[in-house]
Amino acid sequence: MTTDSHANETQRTRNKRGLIVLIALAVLTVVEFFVAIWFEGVLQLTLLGVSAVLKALLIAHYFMHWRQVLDHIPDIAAGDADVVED
Amino acid sequence: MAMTDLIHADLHERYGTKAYSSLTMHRLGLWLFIISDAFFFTALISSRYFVSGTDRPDALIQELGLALTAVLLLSSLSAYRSEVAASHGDTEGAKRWIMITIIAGFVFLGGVVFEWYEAFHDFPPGSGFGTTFFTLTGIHTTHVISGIILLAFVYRRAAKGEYGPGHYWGVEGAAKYWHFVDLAWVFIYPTLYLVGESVEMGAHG
Amino acid sequence: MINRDTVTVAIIWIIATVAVEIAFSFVDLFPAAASEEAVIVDDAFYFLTYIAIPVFTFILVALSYSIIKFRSRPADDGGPPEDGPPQRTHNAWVRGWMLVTSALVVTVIIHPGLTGLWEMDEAANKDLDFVVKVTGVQWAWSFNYPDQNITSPELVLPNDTHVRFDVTAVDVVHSFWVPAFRTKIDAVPGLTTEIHANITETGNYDDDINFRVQCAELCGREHAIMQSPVRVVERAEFNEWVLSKQ
Amino acid sequence: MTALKPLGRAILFALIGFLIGAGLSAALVEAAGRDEMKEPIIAGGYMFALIGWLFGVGVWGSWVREWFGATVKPFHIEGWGRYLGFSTDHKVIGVQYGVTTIVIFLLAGALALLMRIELADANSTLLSRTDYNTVMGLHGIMMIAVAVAALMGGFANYVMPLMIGADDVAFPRLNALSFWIVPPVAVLLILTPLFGGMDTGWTGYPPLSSQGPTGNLLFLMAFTTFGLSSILGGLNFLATIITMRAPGMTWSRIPIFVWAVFAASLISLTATQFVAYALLMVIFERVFGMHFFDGTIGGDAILFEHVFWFYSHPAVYVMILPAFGIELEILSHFARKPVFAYKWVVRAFFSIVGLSFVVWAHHLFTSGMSSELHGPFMVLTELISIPTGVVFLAAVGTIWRGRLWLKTPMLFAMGVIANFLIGGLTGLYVADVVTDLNFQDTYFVVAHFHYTIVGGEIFALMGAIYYWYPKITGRMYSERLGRIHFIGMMVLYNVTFIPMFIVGAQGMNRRVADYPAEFENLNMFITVSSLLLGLAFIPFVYNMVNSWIRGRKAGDNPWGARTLEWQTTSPPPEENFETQPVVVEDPYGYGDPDAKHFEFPSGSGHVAEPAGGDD
Repeated sequence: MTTDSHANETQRTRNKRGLIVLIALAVLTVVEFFVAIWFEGVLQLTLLGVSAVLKALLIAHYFMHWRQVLDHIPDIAAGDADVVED
Repeated sequence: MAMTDLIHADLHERYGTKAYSSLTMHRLGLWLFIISDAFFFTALISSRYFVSGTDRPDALIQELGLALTAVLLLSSLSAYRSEVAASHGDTEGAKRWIMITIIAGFVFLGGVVFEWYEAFHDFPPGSGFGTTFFTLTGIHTTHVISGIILLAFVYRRAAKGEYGPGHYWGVEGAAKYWHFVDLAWVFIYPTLYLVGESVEMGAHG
Repeated sequence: MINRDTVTVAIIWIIATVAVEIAFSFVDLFPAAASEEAVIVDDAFYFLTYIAIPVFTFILVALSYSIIKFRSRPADDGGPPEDGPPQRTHNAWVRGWMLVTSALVVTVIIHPGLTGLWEMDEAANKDLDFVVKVTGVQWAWSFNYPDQNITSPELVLPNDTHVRFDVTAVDVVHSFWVPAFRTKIDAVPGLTTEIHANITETGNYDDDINFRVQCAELCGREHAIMQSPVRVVERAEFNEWVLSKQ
Repeated sequence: MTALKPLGRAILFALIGFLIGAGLSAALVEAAGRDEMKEPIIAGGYMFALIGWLFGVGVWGSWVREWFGATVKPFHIEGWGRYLGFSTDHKVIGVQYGVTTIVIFLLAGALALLMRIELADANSTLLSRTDYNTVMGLHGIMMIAVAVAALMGGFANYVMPLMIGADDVAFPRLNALSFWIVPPVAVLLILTPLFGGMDTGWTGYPPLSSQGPTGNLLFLMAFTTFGLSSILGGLNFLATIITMRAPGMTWSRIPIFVWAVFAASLISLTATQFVAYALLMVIFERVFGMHFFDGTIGGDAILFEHVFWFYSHPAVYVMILPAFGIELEILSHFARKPVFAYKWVVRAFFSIVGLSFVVWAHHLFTSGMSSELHGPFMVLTELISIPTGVVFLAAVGTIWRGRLWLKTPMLFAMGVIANFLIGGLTGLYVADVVTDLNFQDTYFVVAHFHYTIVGGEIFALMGAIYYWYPKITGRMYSERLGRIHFIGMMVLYNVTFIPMFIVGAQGMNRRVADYPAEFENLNMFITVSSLLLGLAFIPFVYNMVNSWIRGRKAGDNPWGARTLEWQTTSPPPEENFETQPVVVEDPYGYGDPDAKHFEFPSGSGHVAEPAGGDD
């Protein structure tokens, strides 16, 4: 089995991190809500876009561990380092 | 030939009889599916701006939109916790958090059904905004439903005690899919509820 | 890198290119061009063809030469022939050549398009003589002349004028195309698109079928026969026609 | 007969599914108070029928049971029967895909001949205009399906895992699933004429496609389902190539065909979602009465064209990239020389993938989209000629000063170079805005894309069939019939399609059953030569069927090729290799006496005589 980058952490630490991320997401959502009321036009669209991308990154990074995929791939290609000259 | 045998021995040590790890393969497969689906949602969300610009009807229930977002974000935490619990061998915890996620999913569904019921009068599917509203929420809801079904299967297998440290792919996969459903909503929510200015729209506006 | 084979192919290539270019200069593919736009389109076509021919002949000459010169007999047991030389791309000269030619090709081939677009723009910005409103409906065209206040199923235009067509559709997507003018634009329901023609030649459908409005976007059952005749006449004749319609 | 049992069960389940879906839809329509009943019932019924079909055919027994925590029943059918049912072996699925697509190819070719007979004279004689549109649309969509699935579903499936030394694809059951949603597509398309036909062509532009007869709905659903199959296939191939390469098979040692499949899979994984959405929008318009494209209430009629071509342009690279891969693969093995500029070709493949996503609007030069977009999209489109040019130079460089062994696969591979050259060069005229204003929707375009897809891909497909025929069947095809097929196809194909350029330039538009009588002579000529082209496929079909039954045994490696798929028995055993091969160098070491692509671990029972390395 491949190693899990979080395997050594305790359940408590990881739960706590999840909670912090959730709070960050909640704050951003509230910010979005008021951005929609206070601003309009291109500025509103940009701010909403930035906030949504931030939220998506938080979810993808902390909840979905997207980096795991990258961590695993080099393992597979055994002896990948050498390159045939072209 | 000796080098070949060395590589073989090395591989055997790392992956057993196969030359690859099935966990990596499953993770990669799920991520490819998520990337593919993300393209679908990109088309979906951008079509909203084509079809109905940035105007939104004032008949939209803003509180409900915010509440739906909150429920889905909370369920993302519970899905995360179920995965953490499963990875530490805490079967009871995993079961509990999966169940909470499923319940949150049903609450979300209830919200959408209520929203649709209201929307049918204010901006029916045949109107400009109604077209995008029902398409976006409808397709997102099919993802929520499939996520709930997936979680239900995982719950059943968790109850049988099939998951533990090092072999909890079922929980992890279902949780990742659920996070993706949440992630899609992160973009759909501002697109439908927040962008632009609230304007009065008739049933045919 | 430079050996007898390369030299031979280079010579055949040059001869073939010159021969094909000369042969092509006698070819007249297109029907009569009845507007300035049509001339721009045809010129762009011929320009592209003249720069495409060397590419065409290069690949074909190299391919045919290889087939004739390098074909081998199989081994005695019917298996594959002996191996060829282990050429990859060690030669920096080859890499450089690949890069330079492909860059060159692109700069040359975008030239007629960009200048053509610019010329089209110039032609569209000339003084406008009048506007025709074109409406497509399954499966017929109608032409409205707002200045003259007439509507006609036949497109009649005076020679030596600059006309703008405002095109729209009622039901589904059609496309407004007069082959003699070369240009076309879709007729989209809910949208008005425009296209220009600086007319230079007279003609009519009975003598030349390219004087026709042809729907060029599949629009259902009768799409094939969604045509209207076009008549380009002298100014005086046009005025008479207008009077007869009013 | 036991082999047919799953199929019978699948049909039964599909019917039950249809009734359930239709009933549910009818109830919902009733509750919503709408009067339009027919199309929602068909759409709902089809969705459930599709699920029922899949359950019946084997998804239940080999997949869903596992979700319930039950044991999966292993089932194993030997002999011909295994091709008729659910199998997770990539080789069986490859053959299933291959045979299905070739049958569809021949059917769609027959439809093309029907169209040509109708076009022999200027008026509607054989077919009514509605029938002509239906035949034309079906020819289009069936050929698109063949072009997408024949190389990717058939040959990539069969050969790619073998080439990288894997025992199967990453997700064998998903692979089976993506094949088994193809038969419903065929059923829908065959039913289309019974529901009023389809009058939109394969592009299905709304508002026409959201108004016409119910046949349009069947076409839209079939296309969407087929898109799903393509997405799942792409996902599977990517995961396979990334994770399942044999030890030592580094990224720079992968056969060029595998790179082509990788690049094409990237496109089908991502871009296909756009066509699915474009078609869904039209389906929603028809079924739910939504309005995406109605300008009067805020919709946008050109939206569909943008979303549709955002897939459908990259889709031509899903067709042509594997064709390039096969072409270079065959050229290298039959010229006994390494693939020239291997790394440049790989870079070219990925440049094509990248560029393919930003050129879609060249299909919309006459659509009335903002004219500021014309220049940029023209330049971006013409940039594609750089990577394509690299592929051409690599092809010529590969055969240059080689030892050309002119077997049938090699002939077809060289046919690809010649034909795609014409297809590529005539692409300049349709990429150029100015000339495209004239050529858009004329026979010039018809001739152009037939040169790229038939001249490029179908010729490569034929090359691939002859090249891997001995590996797949274990028997050798008849070389003489193969040559007759090649010469007939090459000559008659060009004789058929070159005049289309001329007739298009002279002002004949496409997708018409009637045309001005002035074009009659050229069309008569095209019709006659197309009928002869149809005859050229008779030796092909006879050769394929006859040689599979009676051909002489081919041996494991009749071509003396060095890639891994030839280093096992023909046909390969179920686990592909008795022992895991280890890769030590790239497979194109022709001419280098020390070059060696692979090693089998010492002491293991090695199954095939080695090729290369010792000569």
